[in-house]
Amino acid sequence: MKTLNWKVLYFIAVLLFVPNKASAMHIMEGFLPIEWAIFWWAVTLPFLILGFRSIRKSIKENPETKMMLGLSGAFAFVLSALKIPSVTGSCSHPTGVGLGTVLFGPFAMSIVGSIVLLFQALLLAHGGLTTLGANAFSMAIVGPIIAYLVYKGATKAGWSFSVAVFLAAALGDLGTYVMTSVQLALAFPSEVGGFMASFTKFAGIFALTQIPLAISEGLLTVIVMNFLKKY
Amino acid sequence: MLLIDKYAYFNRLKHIHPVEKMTFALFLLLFALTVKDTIVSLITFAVMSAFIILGAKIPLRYYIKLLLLPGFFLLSGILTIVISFASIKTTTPHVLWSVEFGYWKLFITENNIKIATKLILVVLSSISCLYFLTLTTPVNAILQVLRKLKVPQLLIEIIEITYRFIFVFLETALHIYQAQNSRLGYMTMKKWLHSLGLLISSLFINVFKRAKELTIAMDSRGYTEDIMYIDDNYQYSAVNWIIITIIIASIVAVYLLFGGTL
Amino acid sequence: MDELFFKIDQLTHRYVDGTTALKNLSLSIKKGKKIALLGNNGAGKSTLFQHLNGILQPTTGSILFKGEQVRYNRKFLMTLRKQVGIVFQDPDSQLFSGNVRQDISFGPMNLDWSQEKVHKQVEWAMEQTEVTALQDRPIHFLSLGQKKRVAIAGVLAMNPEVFILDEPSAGLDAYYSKQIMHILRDIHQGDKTIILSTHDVHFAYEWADEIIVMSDGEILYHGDPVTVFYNEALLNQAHLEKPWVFETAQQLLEKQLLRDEGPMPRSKEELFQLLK
Amino acid sequence: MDELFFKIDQLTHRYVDGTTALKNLSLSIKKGKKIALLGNNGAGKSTLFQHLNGILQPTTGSILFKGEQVRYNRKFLMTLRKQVGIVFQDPDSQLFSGNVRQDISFGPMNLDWSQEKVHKQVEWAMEQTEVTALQDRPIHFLSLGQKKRVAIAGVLAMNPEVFILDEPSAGLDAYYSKQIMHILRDIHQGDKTIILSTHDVHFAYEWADEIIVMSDGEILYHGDPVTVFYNEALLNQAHLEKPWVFETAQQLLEKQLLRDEGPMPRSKEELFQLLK
Repeated sequence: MKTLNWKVLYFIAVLLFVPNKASAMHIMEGFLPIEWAIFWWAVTLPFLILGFRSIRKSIKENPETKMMLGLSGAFAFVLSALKIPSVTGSCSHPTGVGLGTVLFGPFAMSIVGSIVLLFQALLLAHGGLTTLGANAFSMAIVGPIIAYLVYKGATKAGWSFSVAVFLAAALGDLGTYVMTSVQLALAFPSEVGGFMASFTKFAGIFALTQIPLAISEGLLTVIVMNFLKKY
Repeated sequence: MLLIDKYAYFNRLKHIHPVEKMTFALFLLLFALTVKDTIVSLITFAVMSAFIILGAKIPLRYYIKLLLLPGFFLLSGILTIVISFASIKTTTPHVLWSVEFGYWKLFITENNIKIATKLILVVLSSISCLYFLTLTTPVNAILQVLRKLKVPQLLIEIIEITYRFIFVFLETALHIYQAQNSRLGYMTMKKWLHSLGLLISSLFINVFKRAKELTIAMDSRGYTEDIMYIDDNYQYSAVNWIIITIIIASIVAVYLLFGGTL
Repeated sequence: MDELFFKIDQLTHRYVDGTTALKNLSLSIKKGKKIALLGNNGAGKSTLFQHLNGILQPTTGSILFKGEQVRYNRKFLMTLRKQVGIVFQDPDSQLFSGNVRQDISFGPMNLDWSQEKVHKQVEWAMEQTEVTALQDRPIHFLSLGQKKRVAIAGVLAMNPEVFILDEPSAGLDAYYSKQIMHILRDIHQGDKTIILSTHDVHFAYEWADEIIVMSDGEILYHGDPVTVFYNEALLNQAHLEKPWVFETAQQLLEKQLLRDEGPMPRSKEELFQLLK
Repeated sequence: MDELFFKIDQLTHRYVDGTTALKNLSLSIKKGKKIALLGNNGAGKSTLFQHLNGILQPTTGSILFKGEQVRYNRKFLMTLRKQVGIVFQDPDSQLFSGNVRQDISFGPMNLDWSQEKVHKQVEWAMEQTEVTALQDRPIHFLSLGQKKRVAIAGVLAMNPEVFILDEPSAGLDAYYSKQIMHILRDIHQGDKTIILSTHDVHFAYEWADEIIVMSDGEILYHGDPVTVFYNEALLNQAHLEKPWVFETAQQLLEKQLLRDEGPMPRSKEELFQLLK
């Protein structure tokens, strides 16, 4: 009887944490030392400038693109904000950004992704302003680029659409989380073993939540993509 | 639907000029983050919390809830920093606690505890600054300031459209979710994936529909290239600037007094 | 004897943002009735409906369904939602599948029925709502009237005992509204309970067995569909108009142009027949 | 003499997907009229509206505005849109700015007026639509009725000569509908032309100077708001009901219970006054 109670308690505790997984991936405000925060802003900025240029060009060709980009941002944000009691919290990035990447290309998505992160910081208290550069780099740049490359590669290799989409979404998500671990390990290297030891720790802890998440998000993206392909 | 957003419009500091609030919050945020000083962090946290609860009249319960929100990240992040591992052969200085598993040992050092404590304090003061800004300043007002700072117009326009449609889609998503629930979606893992897939898909189709309708509506109102409208009217206040300067100066002074260097 | 379906006791609902949508509301709903819920935008009608289906949970107060306290675990919700179906106001947020047939089968599929039974129910619901010809059409090619019918079919296919409809005829022209009304009549003849909200007092007056008037989260009236319209103060408070059949009958009676026999006429036809 | 605002000649519109929304439609719209456009969902009303504002281009046929052929270059469209404003049905697709005042000022700012004039116009439009108290409110805190009024204010502030409204009272309760109707009356008294589409024949009958009946991309009727309702065949074809004031008057006249003097009563008040 006692063990049963423990199991129930454990299950409830896990459920409580689940919707917060989204914030688990966002480096929170104040967590990164200022020099690293600046560093990641500096790394992110060129990508944002590139993205901005490509957006400006496509808007010149088709003014409706402006609305599409804004609406896509809102769409991705909403997926991350829905308090559906399960893992949706974080599917915004692979799904929203993954979908967007295929539609607009990875550079334009870096802008949309960063806007989404900005609103998550402002409206949901997920992530932060000083850490926005770092979060944008892992979630709005590295993730989409990996997803994009994997998708292109898999299609070229002649794999089926579903497999390509699944891999793109799942690996994009995993890439994001590996990148976040790298950022944290660089900022907080272990006294013994330095960066690698620290990276192993961060990656190991996040793996508990992120690997199952990557798989379910991959599946979800396949469902969505297959649905959208029909219409 | 998003409570932070709601408080941003209905708080007692909403009429204060956004430049004043942004200067105040961002300066203290960057200062606390840069000097990483225990006392500065504690004072910043106290000052910001006071402004949030007593100044803006945000309910205490909600503020505490917000502070706990990133708890999972903080907890896992701090644990990861505090607990180290190494092969048993390596010697480690100032170990407070350790346990061995075959070839490996887990241990906690004094230094790591220090890093973690400081980090918790800095994080606490930083998020209090962020919350002060987001709980008292509507997104519109922040964007108006960014516009004045010559952030590219196009970027601001995309941000604005995103902001507005977050609420439209949030409502749509909620309605779809409720409709699915009432028809017994989400009941098992498989149904959950299926239902959610449908929700995302129809939301996505909505994006296209809305984009088209919005373009038509804007065109019909003479839209050409830039989205323009009249700015909201905020008044600068000398009193506010004096208060801000005094608080900032005192915190810097306290920092220098207790041995900090700039 | 009338079986009691819902017994709501002192229900209060406060949303997270602090607004109170329902205030101490008590209400009983009997089996087999046709009930019209009137009230202005924001009166709390939708919130009440969501409570009947277990989508929202009371802040305080209790809801009994068939004598049993509503619980919010998966098992109870499954039973409740099997028996209580909601058709929401905006069909765009209710229809989320690719085509008509897929959408209608969403609910039945979740009931874990056999493939065969799902199929039969979907066919039947499509026939009832006259959408069989549209079954392969993608949702976004449908007109509003068609979407509304598909939304009704999606709930009908689950064969619930209580039908809740939020503004079933909003945005529809007279032709489609009538069609919806026919569907409702057919449904009701199958011994179902129907609760619907509407802005259309004329329709409510003609159709309903009982009228409930809500305003600002409270119930101002619950009773027969005629008495309420004599109560000018209440109509003012709830921003309600009189149904024109009723108002015209009143005027005609005053001038003694109408035969004063039996109850008030409730439809155009009844009214015209009573003309002297 | 009536000035001619729009002269549409043989307008056909075919969408890229091949559906023909308007078929050889010819129509003249005179200055200062209140015109109600009736027709079932999908009759082509919205498509027609978008042509009047230069958003869509005719597949074949021509549109004259104040005697001048509509051209689709930026300069002409600017002139056209300055004078012809559209309020769309769904305010959520129309309002995009952060708060009420900003949104209303969007149109006027595009007209290259002075800051001062923009301010004055925005203030005036807010007063007319009674949204001044809401001016700092973000759009997402507004109710549907408030959003509709803000959408109207956004067009009103541009001070166009022709006002086009798509279903201005759809989804609104009687109270808010009345409010919208008051706004329309005020606008019209400023010598404006108003064209609106509606499902509400009762309202159209009472309010309009002219009624246009559309069905399936064609105009079935264009004329005074009374004659049309004698034409049973046409009403059937367009799925229209008779306005109840009209129908009741007919019945009463038949039984000689109504004084048969002057034109048909067009409002409830007129009807009741004519009772014998």
